[in-house]
Amino acid sequence: MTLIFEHSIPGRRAAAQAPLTRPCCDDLPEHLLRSVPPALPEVSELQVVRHYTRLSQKNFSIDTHFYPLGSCTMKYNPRGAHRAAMLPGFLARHPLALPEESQGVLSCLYDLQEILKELTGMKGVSLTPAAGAQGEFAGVAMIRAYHQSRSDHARTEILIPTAAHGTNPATAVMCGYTVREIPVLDNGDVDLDALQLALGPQTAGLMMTNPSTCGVFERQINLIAGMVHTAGGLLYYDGANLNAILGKVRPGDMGFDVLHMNLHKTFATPHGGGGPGSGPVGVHERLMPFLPIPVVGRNDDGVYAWLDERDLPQTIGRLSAFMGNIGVLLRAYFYARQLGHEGLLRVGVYASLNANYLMHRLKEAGFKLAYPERRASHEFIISLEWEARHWGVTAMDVAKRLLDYGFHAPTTYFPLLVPECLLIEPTETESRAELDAFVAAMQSIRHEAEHNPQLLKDAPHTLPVRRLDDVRAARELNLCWKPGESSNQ
Amino acid sequence: MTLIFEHSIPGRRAAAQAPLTRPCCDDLPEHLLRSVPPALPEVSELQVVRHYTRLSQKNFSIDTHFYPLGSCTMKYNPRGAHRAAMLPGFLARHPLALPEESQGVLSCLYDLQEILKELTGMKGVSLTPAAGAQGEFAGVAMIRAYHQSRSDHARTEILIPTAAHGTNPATAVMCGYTVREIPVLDNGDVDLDALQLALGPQTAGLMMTNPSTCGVFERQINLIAGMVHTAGGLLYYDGANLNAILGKVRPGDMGFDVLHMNLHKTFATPHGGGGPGSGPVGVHERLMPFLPIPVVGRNDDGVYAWLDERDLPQTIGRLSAFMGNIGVLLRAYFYARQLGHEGLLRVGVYASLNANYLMHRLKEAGFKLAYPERRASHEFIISLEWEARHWGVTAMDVAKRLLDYGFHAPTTYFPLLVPECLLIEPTETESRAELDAFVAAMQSIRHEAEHNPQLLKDAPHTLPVRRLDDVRAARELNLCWKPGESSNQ
Amino acid sequence: MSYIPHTYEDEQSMLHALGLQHQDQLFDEIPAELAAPALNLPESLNEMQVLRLLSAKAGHFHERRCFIGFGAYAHHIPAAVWDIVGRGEFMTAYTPYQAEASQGTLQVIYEFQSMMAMLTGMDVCNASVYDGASGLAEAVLMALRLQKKHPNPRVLVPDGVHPWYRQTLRSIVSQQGIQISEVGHNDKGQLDPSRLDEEIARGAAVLVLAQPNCWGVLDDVDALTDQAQKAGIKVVALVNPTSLALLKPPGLWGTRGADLVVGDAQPLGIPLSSGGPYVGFLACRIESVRQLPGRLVGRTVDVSMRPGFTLTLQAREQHIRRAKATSNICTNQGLAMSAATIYMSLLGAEGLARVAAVSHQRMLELSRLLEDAGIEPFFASPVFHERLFRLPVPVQPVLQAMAQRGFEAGVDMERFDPSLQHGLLVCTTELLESEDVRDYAQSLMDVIREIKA
Amino acid sequence: MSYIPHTYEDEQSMLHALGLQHQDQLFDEIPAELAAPALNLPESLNEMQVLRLLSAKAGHFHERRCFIGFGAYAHHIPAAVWDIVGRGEFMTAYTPYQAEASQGTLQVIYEFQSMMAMLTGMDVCNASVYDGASGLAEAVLMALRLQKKHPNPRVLVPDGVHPWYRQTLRSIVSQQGIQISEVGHNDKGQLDPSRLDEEIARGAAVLVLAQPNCWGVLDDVDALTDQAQKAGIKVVALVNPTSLALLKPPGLWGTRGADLVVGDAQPLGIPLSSGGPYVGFLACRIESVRQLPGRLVGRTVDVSMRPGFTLTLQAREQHIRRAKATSNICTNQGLAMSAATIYMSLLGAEGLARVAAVSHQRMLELSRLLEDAGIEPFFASPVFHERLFRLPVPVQPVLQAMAQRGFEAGVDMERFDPSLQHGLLVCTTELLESEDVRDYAQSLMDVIREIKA
Ligand SMILES: Cc1ncc(COP(=O)(O)O)c(C=O)c1O
Ligand SMILES: Cc1ncc(COP(=O)(O)O)c(C=O)c1O
Repeated sequence: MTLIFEHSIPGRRAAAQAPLTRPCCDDLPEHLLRSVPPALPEVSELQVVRHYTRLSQKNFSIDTHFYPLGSCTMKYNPRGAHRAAMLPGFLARHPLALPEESQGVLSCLYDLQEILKELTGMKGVSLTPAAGAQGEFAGVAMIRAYHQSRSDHARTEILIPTAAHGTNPATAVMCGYTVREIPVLDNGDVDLDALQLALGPQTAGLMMTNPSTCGVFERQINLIAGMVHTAGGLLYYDGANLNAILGKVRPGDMGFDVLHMNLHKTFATPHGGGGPGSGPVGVHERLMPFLPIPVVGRNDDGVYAWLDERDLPQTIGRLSAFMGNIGVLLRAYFYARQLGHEGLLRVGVYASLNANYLMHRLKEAGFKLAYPERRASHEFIISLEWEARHWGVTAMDVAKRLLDYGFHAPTTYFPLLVPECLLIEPTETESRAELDAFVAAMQSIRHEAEHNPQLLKDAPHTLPVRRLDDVRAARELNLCWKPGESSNQ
Repeated sequence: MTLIFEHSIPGRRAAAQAPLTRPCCDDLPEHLLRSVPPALPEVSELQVVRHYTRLSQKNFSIDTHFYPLGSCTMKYNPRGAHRAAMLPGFLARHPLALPEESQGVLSCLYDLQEILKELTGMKGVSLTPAAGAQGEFAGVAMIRAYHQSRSDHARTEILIPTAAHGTNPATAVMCGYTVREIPVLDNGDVDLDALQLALGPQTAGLMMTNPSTCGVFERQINLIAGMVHTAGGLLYYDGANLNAILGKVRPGDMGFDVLHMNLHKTFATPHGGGGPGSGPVGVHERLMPFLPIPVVGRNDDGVYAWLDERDLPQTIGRLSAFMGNIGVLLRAYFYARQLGHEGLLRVGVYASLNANYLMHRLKEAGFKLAYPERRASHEFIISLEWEARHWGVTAMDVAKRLLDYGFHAPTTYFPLLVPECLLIEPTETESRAELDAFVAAMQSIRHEAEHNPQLLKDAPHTLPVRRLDDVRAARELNLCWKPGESSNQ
Repeated sequence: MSYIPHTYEDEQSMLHALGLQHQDQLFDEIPAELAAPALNLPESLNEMQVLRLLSAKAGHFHERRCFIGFGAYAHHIPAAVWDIVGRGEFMTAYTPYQAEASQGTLQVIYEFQSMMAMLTGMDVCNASVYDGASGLAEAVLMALRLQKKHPNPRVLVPDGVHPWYRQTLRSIVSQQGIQISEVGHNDKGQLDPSRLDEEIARGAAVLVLAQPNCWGVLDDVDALTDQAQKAGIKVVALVNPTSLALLKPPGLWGTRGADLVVGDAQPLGIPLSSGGPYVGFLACRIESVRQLPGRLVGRTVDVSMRPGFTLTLQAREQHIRRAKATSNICTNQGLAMSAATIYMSLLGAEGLARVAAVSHQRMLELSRLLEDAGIEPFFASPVFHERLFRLPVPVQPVLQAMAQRGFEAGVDMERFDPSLQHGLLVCTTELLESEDVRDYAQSLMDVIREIKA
Repeated sequence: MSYIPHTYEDEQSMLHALGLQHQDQLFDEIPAELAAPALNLPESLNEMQVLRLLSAKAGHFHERRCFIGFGAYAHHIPAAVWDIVGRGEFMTAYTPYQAEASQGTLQVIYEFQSMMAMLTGMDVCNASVYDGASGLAEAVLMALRLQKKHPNPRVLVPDGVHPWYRQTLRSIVSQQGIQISEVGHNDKGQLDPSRLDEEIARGAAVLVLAQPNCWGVLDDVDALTDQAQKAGIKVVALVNPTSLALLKPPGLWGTRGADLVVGDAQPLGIPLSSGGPYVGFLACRIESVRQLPGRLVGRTVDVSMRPGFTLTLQAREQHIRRAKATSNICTNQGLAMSAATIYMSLLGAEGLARVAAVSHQRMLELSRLLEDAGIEPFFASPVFHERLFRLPVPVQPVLQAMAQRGFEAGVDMERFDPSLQHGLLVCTTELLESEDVRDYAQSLMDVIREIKA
């Protein structure tokens, strides 16, 4: 490990990359200027290329490894979509360019809105949210705007099943709501009695995903929707799990009033080591006036335009300075057009097939399923509680050991309600051979867990670093390099 | 190691990549058709991307490692040049497109011809040769054409110093000449007495590079040129080593009649794991009529055109179907324009500085220089003869051990005349810190060689494979995968 | 089934292993009445066809000369940046939750944090938020958390802050009932200190200071920072990172420095791309780090004491703290952040200063040409590479006519503020040569003449 | 000093270590009178400037509809191909001399060899030669080596072999005094068997057979191969690899199969790029492998018996055998070869067959449209996706007029052979939709009408 700063030498420059001279700028008031330049690295172009190329090789990624990270839908990210989004005509376009000169990109976005409406059964879509959590924010803000538009000010609470993703409660709070959690039964379904008890005039809405993060389909969704609506609340659909049911069931048809989609999951846009994503929101008719702006509209002459607060006076407003992550939206549009009708309808089927097959094989291999009676959706949970108790190995140990076998670990310790859990999502783009190889690795690790648990506890063994000390990281905070510091290796 | 074929399953396709249907083509005569499809792999797009991405990570390369491979000039390959050559307007152009629509690319090539003339001191340049060896072929063919045009049919022999690269004698033979080798003295200079003896009416020419592959500048070049010319022969300059003297001395001024340049060395175009390269030829006035076609010409109206046999009736002809490696030429043009006058004149200086510095430091570290009295050019030779005799480690052992230290090995056993040699060329784009790290590794290896020679003999230890059995490869030839075969791992 | 690797035989054998006859059985827990209707979706295309379609849609915008800024800046992006960022190992990895298998991404983030801390003069920078505008909202929420017991949690925002930033701020923080008051500018386009005094007197917890502001104008940030902090107000600095190669880092504004620094790192190697993805950043003092939203990478060691990196202080984040998190942000703008890191490495402090200085120099050249032609700036203040000019004619037709000539001529500011009638906001960067600036000035004069006639 | 990392201090300290005062001393062994004069070279530019310059030079050729073939074919190249090939590890590596540090490149080559062997029906294929034309010369030289004791080392080449291939062959093999005789075609554009008989009777060692030939025409290769081989002549097959997805592999031609197969793999994922880099290949029987020019990778094991790859049979090559090598080739077309390997992996046999069939189908569509309009092919023979039409007017003005309409309409064959007066060679690939073909036919008719008028 060497930091880029450690390659730095005062006065060196990657000379091809900056203007050849530096004008003096003596019109700028002296007291507004900086007196000491920032200690950015002073390195050659080769040093930069070599440093970051080598760093990249230390990553696991879809392009190099099976990555069955539950709830994250790590499917193949088509290179063609990347090519499309990187077309110079798209890249160079300024967000404030005249709409006359932006009809191409606007028409893509408009078409994408239409496709997303059709796939979700919703009436309106805004592509603006930059990721799932921002989509949730937009959705809950619309719920709030809806109640307020009806002067229904008593609704201060959002209900959320305990299995839900952390963004759900965090979002509700950012929107000024209090959160009440609803328990989940042992079979993975929401506890309807508890839900009934929780509902009331204070209920603004219920946030849930279906299939849930337990990896099972909420069978009583019709009942739940009825209960919430009867209580005057609205239903929010966390679309992170849309891949499971794409083309099979539509949130709009299940009674949801609003949803977000994670295009960086279901629509195969790359996750970029942390983003950018894209989290469009779709809404039922009654929430349409509140959609976040801008939205792309088309007039009768087929001319496209950004719609803003003049067109949608009740909008919840803007969520970012411009128009969300257009580069990501273009990738999603590529994906939707490439798959088309036939392809989009197959996604959920094969995602489910792979998950159920993998679940079945792991069960055969001796692993304990969290919901053994249930059909898996696009993902499923195994619990290592038994192994932890008997052999002293945790879900984290198994996860780390999997890295040694060349597989990215599944999601660990989420959802929180299943002890020592691994949430496993293979996605539809992995082959049966890859799934079988994963099962073989898990089998082998289980064997090691019984006979040599220390091997797991010390894992990983073959990566650029061994197990890292998280506690120390938080206690002896080192969040940025300081001039003069060496990486000590 | 898994072969792409082993991921194959009958009937699978990367469906996004082919036409959606297959028309029947029943107009094609049955007996001309193939009855069994070729056993190309049947794999998904993700499998392809993952397979080749992972394979790539098994390579050393400039972008990941210091690569001091003597005679190969492994300098930084600018990403900007790649971007330029990959512009869709360049990539899509058909070689037979109308010249009216190709003025842009033609003007680049024309400018590049001019720049190369200026840098080499030559009167004419053809960019056609696809690599150094093809440039040599063109050069020697022009020498032949020259003598024939003068009805001087007695000249059947090409003289070549023993230090020369293997392409030199191989080329001479391909051009119908016999080769006579000229010995090199202990100080790296050509043996002038032997040369004098060899010269005669049968001499078509002398091929040499200067600085030579011994890494030293041939000081008597004026004398040599005089001797060869007096004997009626011509002088060929193997431009593989042009980097050493770029902007300092020009082959044309040294008396050479014809040369090739390796743009994939001196002009920083990437070597691609084996090519494509580009080997333009430059000629003295008297060889101009014989240049290989096409050459780019410009008329008085500033219109560019491909010149062919109608314009150059004495041409040696075409060397490839179209016009050489244009994508490589565009990269070289980018490089020349980016560096410009100032930058091009510095290349040789810093290449020499790095080589002399590294040579000096290795000498200090106890290594034996092949030419200790001489200034290094852009490269130099150390001999491990002493270490081989005393500790039983060979140049190959040291080379393999260097890989473990994260450095690509220098060129081994070339030139043939220095026993147990390493030919080391750092290039101008490596930093002093990188050179120092290399010296430290060499020091450490030398220490290992003394105290634990087996460590070297077993090297490499940290790469995807250990030392490979070359003898077995040649004896039990396995040059292609056969359906049904498994990679046995 | 474009990217699905299964053959018919695969599918059959897998169903067989599950004891199923048909794929529909995989969905047998879903109530039948919920089955999706026949959907109206476009037909499948292959890669070649979609690329042909999208190439036509993309058009030739890159060949136009762009004089628009206003929060998104067209700088040269070295080819190496996206060549490296586009490597599968960076582009197709998830958030680095498994640290040992993500040291590449983690180290890049750590380096980004370090560079941004140095550029802003702060102790810590997070690993990105969505963009500058939503980042501003996060910054304001954070500043309010730092002011927990404040009697009047009002936020002061100058009207020189980009109007869309102000809108975004409002849509986000108003959900929690937070009050925002705008503070007007003086005739130099700067935040009016006396109006600020009045607002301070009415009680406030947070002040946003934009340097430069959305008209390119530079404020006297030292005095304003002191003025606010003396009254117990937290100062959130909103900056363009390119400008920080030349301008005083917010960490050094006034006596104590700004409390938070936020902005969009788009100018550092991120393409305009019609508006996104960009990459917001938020920097603070180490004392406040537990209130910072977004991811953070810390340096630590492995069991054999080798240095390495890991996500840290996750107890601030939604996946651990849920309803009590500092923000709901999860996925951020990782890849754009990586691009900014590589960009800064390639440019270095001197390179970035050259980019800033040449960008600014072109504005000086343009100002001179326009002033010679009788076109004056709206505000007689120092600016950074962007300036608001008062045209003798309405702006909209000028933009259209300039577009015909291949120029993206700027922004009609009247659209955002009626008081800025005939105001054309123009920005220059190093992508424009002096010749482009001359062409622009000439064309602008021609166009105005035509419109007047 | 764009890519040189040295600072002034570096340079000084390094010179100091060498005991030198000035960099000129590094060159003190070079006779002073040889010092280069002041050079006339363009000024330095930065990356941004060169890219702007070259973008303008590149233009918009990619938006034209291309109906030219004649040895270089515009097929769709999946985005993944050059994204992977452009990775630094592939692109910036040298020839894999250090096998252990080059397993990536070596395995790709091995896979290429395997795929090409299967496609051609031969045992072995080399790791590329420069292009198809120089490859043909190498093939002929190799065939002659295989015929060492032949009384009459004459080479027969049909005039249906691409004229620039014939020129290249001549420039290369004529250096060694080898005689080439051209064999004419019959009125169907095929090699005339009776003329071949005559030539065989005059004695020959090698026959080149192109399938399809440069006019797209398919020959009766089985009979011709038998005819030649019966007379002790080695048959060199010259093929378009895309066609081999449909057509009989040369390894199965006639009773014994062709002896050598050569061609250019450009259609397999290599961009047209004005003519190069392309990638020649040369395949043979295992018995002949020691006469094969170019690199070869073999599978072997390491000291722990793990499988791995290495360059093998290097004793054929110039760096070992020098004057006795099978060729002077050293650097080959590695990266293009890697691209072809990835292309073939993505397409598979079925995908490649679809590419071939659709490309051909478009030609059938075009032929029908043109014949309806009264334009007949020159040769009434089966063709593969390329055909020579006889226009009622000279071709050159047609090409120019079609270019105005955005078409690269084909090749004027009269330029290469006066007997092909008014001959327009047209090629179609899957890049063209049926609609493009209709547009082409319509435009062509319009243009001809205008020229006639
Ligand atoms: C179930 C669920 N909901 C919401 C989110 C939040 O999405 P994002 O990370 O795009 O903000 C995620 C992603 O991690 C998720 O898995
Ligand atoms: C001294 C010398 N001459 C000639 C060549 C041949 O050049 P190429 O490999 O481009 O054919 C080389 C390259 O290896 C070389 O080093």
